[in-house]
Amino acid sequence: MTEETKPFEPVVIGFTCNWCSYRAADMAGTARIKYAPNIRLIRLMCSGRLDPTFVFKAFAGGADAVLISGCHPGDCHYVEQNYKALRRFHLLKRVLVQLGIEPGRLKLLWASAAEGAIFAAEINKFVEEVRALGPLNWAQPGELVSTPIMEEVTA
Amino acid sequence: MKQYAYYPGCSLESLGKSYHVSTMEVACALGVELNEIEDWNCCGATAYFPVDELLAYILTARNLAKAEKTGLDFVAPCSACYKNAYFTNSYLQKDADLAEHINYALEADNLHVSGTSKVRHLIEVFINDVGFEEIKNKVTNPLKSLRVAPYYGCQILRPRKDHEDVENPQYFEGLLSTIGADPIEYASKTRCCGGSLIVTNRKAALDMVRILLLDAVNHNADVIATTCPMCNVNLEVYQDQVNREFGTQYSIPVMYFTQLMGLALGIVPGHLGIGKEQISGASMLAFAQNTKQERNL
Amino acid sequence: MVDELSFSYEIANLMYASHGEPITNCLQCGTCSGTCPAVEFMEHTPRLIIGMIRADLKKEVLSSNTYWTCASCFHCTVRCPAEIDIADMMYALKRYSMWKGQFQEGLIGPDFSEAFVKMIVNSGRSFEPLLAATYLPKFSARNIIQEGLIATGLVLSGKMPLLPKKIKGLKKFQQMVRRIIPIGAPS
Amino acid sequence: MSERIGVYVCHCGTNIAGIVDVADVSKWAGEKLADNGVVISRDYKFMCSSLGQELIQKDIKEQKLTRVVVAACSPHLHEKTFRNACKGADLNPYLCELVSIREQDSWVHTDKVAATAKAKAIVSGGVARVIHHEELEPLRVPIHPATLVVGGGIAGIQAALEIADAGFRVYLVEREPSIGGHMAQFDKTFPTLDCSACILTPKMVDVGNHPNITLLTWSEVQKVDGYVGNFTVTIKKKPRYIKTEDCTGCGICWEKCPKKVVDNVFEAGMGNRKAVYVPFPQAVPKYPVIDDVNCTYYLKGTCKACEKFCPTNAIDFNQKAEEVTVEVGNIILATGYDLFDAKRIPQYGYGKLANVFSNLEFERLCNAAGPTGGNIVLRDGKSTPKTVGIVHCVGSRDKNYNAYCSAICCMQSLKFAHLVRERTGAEVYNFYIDIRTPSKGYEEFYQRLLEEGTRFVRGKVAEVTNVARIPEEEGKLIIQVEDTLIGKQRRIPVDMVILSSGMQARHDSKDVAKLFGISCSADDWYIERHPKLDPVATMTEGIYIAGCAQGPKDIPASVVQGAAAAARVLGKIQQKEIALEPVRATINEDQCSGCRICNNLCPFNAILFHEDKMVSEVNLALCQGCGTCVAGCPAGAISGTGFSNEQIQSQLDGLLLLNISHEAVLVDR
Repeated sequence: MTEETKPFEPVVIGFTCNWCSYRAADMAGTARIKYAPNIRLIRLMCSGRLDPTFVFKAFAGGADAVLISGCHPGDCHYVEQNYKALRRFHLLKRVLVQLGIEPGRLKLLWASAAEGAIFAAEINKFVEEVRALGPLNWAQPGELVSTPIMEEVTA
Repeated sequence: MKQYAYYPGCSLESLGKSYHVSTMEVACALGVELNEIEDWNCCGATAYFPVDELLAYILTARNLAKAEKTGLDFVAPCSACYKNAYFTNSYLQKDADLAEHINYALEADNLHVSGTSKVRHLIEVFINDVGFEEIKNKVTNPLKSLRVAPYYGCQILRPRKDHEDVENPQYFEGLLSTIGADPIEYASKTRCCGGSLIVTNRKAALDMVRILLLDAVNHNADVIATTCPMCNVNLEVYQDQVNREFGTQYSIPVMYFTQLMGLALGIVPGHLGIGKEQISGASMLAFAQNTKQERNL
Repeated sequence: MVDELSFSYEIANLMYASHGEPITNCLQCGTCSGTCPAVEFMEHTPRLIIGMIRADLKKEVLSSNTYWTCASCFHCTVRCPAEIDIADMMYALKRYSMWKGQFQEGLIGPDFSEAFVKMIVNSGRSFEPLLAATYLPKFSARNIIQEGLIATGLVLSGKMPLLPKKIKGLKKFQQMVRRIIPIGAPS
Repeated sequence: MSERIGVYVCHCGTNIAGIVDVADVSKWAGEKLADNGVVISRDYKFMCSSLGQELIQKDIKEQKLTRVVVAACSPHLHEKTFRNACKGADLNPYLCELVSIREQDSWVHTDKVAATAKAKAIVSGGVARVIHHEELEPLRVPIHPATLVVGGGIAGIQAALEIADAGFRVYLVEREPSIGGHMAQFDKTFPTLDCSACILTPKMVDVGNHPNITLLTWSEVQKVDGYVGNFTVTIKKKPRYIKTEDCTGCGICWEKCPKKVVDNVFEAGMGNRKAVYVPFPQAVPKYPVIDDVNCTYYLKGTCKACEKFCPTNAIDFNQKAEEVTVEVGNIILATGYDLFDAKRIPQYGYGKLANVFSNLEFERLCNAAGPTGGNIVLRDGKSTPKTVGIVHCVGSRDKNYNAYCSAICCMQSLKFAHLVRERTGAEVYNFYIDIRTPSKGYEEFYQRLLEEGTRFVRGKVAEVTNVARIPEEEGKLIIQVEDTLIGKQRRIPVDMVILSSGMQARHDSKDVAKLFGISCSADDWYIERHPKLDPVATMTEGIYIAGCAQGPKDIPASVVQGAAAAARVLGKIQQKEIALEPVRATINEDQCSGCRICNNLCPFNAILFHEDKMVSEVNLALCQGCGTCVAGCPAGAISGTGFSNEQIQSQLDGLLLLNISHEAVLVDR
């Protein structure tokens, strides 16, 4: 995807919670805190909304890494849904290994609405980690990978 | 038997001899085994950073590396050595770049340091690993009503911020009460003794020593207890000069905390290097009755 | 002049592994100077020195005795509300001034440090009597005599050895030192 | 391609255009995204301006747009604006998508090429997503007209009165036995120096007598259920051991009570109270409380002096804590602040050196109703200080404690200085880093103090000690500080030291925040919805904040916020009903296998299972729209409105359309 001459620029997809991490991103913006442009955010109402399929779809679609972020444990706007995200995160890591994807390409980050600076710093760290991992070498992105997996994983 | 990698530091070979001997005595009385790091080198003290920071770290790193080989905690009786070791250790853990530089140098001595062994001050070992209870049980000769001014000094406390209380620590007092003495509460216990200024800026250092003596004496301390050879020398050896400079008549004995512990544990004063002071610790000897005449190591 | 690094920038860089905050964060509140036990012997208070560095008053700063009067007790460092490692900054200034060979005439500190380092590099250990030689010349006659008295006292009490010690692995030790920088290399 | 999409890229002045090549983005969208249905793409200086909105509306009409994507600021700022714009042009507001290229792009990146590439990706994500949007109607729920106000300090009192006066029910909950808060403890208020009690007590009395205010003192909120418009709040009333219906507040009980207790709350440890007590004479309500930790009866089982002497038999030693539940539509949190504990700074000697006082102690000391009847004396209770040192910024503006400025300490210290000089004629020193007087009449007050001859030393106090070095220092407290204006360390001997300790968030503010479902800042203050434009609302609909709970502030500011929060609540009540985002989950019966996995995933028990049909169903009234069940359903039978799988997955495709390489070349897929 990227030309060899340039340093490898990973594409990172970030799933954020409407109540904490998405607002953390807004906070980072308002405070003009700079971070790597490699990340693109998708807003969910809650990290609990994260369907593992999305993660596989992201990888299939050419993302080099995926960030899942939600409210700190105990702070969930919907009481306890971030714990469900946590559960799915661990499940996902296992499956990724089976698929031959470095688990380092998936990151879970708790960030409250106030933690813009932390959010930005963590993104930079993550992007560097992924840069070190190099592009996700993945035969040809496609449904054939994501669909069969989703049955096992969801719930 | 608890084991440690022991780093005496240069001063304990010369000015701090009595600290060294009393440390050894007390250690073996409390079942603490201090294995001297073989062929250690000077840590650079405070006089080294002015010349080159990295080199200063390397000097300490060499000793740390040797300690790491043994897999034991690194123990220093001298506060300055302790502070250098503690920070070299924590910085090289935090700072990969620094660690790389250090290890590049250490290679020349086929050594490697990764900051795995913990750095401790001697007094911590007695207080945290042996514990007040244990010590109490071994005290045969409580130093009843001996008013001791616990002098912490700087480097044992600072610039660390992560220990119990930077401004008003209590563990030294705790140790002194454990051996039956009564520690006095005085504000200057963490004030600086002047350190190496005694050489580089005599006037300043003497004034700093004076204030410490003043505060201790005003609280009618019988003796000042120290945890560092540098402090000990400044407070003891230079009392004459302070008196000459400021027209005071201070003459208060200064003892290493290990010497006082030794007395309480019933070790004969001679074996604790007591009697070699510039300012006679004779008054201490009063507390040394019923010390075992024969010591069996 | 333009592309030359500013003095304040140089000093900031010199605080190599110090994990404190940059001096640009200084509030000029004076906690450091209020705390410093040696301040009355300094020509400028630590806070003022920070101000002077930020104003790039290189000459004035280097010629001040302040940083050589710092006892490195780190009391300022732990109290600084901006979490600046002031004592470490003083070290940085000492280093800088020694590299540039620019410091106040008649100070003992520089010679002492130099000598101390040389000695360590040559023997691996420090040894008081040798050191004395380096700073006594700068002492007043009165001080020298007092020093003499103390020394003899120490020798008699067996606290002051008469011969310097050397470490066994001195060769390798010196190779190790050479790997880093020539400063203070074995003479 | 059935949808006709319009893309609108905002410059936001230079906020976006400064980094992102907006023209290029809109041009690119117009061309490259044409096959996705983009029929028109424009960039404009300020999309949110009325002109910008008209631009969109014009296109909707003329270009027959069926979808609108606006690339501008965060949806949390302007989503409503653009949805309404669409509505104005008879396009269902939910067919409009606002994507953020400011907070999440131009403001956080420096590389123009990369930022532009990212903007394109974000836009294409929005386009891909908007296609799957569907026409929605907001859910309308009635708003309960009653309001809960938590905290009976000046901010809470103000809010409660405003709402009650407007004719609506208010439940005012206070943890202490009386309302009044910190303000009731103060002597004078800066800069006017009018007596704190004199201006506060009338308001307290109003609260006590107000027909629309239900006062619940000595009570704490236990549980909060429901959502904006319909909260159910459970409140625990701690036992007073007094039958309030019989008590006349005559005061005989605390007269007769034999047990003296040091009052650490109201008198800040400076004075005593009895085991049965009212915190202060003007307390509202007038009923006392029996302190069952110290009461002799509860300790030894005997005494009951109060009971014997009570003329109306209002004492009831068997009273138990009771729970009341109230229905409210909105909630205002005015829980106030805690004082920074000066003991945390040992070098200031508070707690060790007798004559070092905290600011609250001093307030009581110089309060005519206080333990010394307003005499400013040393701890010995008799000698008057000849020199007094006032230390500013204690625990504030200090990264070792609280990094922020507590806002009130400067003025408070000036007030103290004035009172000391006025009452004792003592020499007063103020030790400050900066003097901050940024409000009406404040700077004038500072000038006045200067004229009065109060001494000001610019420097943060390093330590307060009793170690005398020279005869003049004997028996004094010595304040060691650098006088930064002359660059010298000074040791100033004084008789009394007053520490202006800063404010910090309530020790339990995190728990309270969690209880009400709002969030705290790094310093544990409650976070407002917008720091400038929405300072009293929170991220959670129906929950408002006022006073120091939101951050350090003085009395006028607290009153302003109390009133502001009340106005916001009244506005809501007047609307009678509230429109909620129609973000809900719905279950497709035909696809539901009845596995019931979703049932346990829902924390609001919004999913019920029909045994008969063997399918689950979502109760839209209870559903909060988190979408966890949608993600959890193995049969994919649940769809989340506004956040459907299609919407998210196609946004994903859109975002991944471009890679990040600095040439921003198109990915061929």
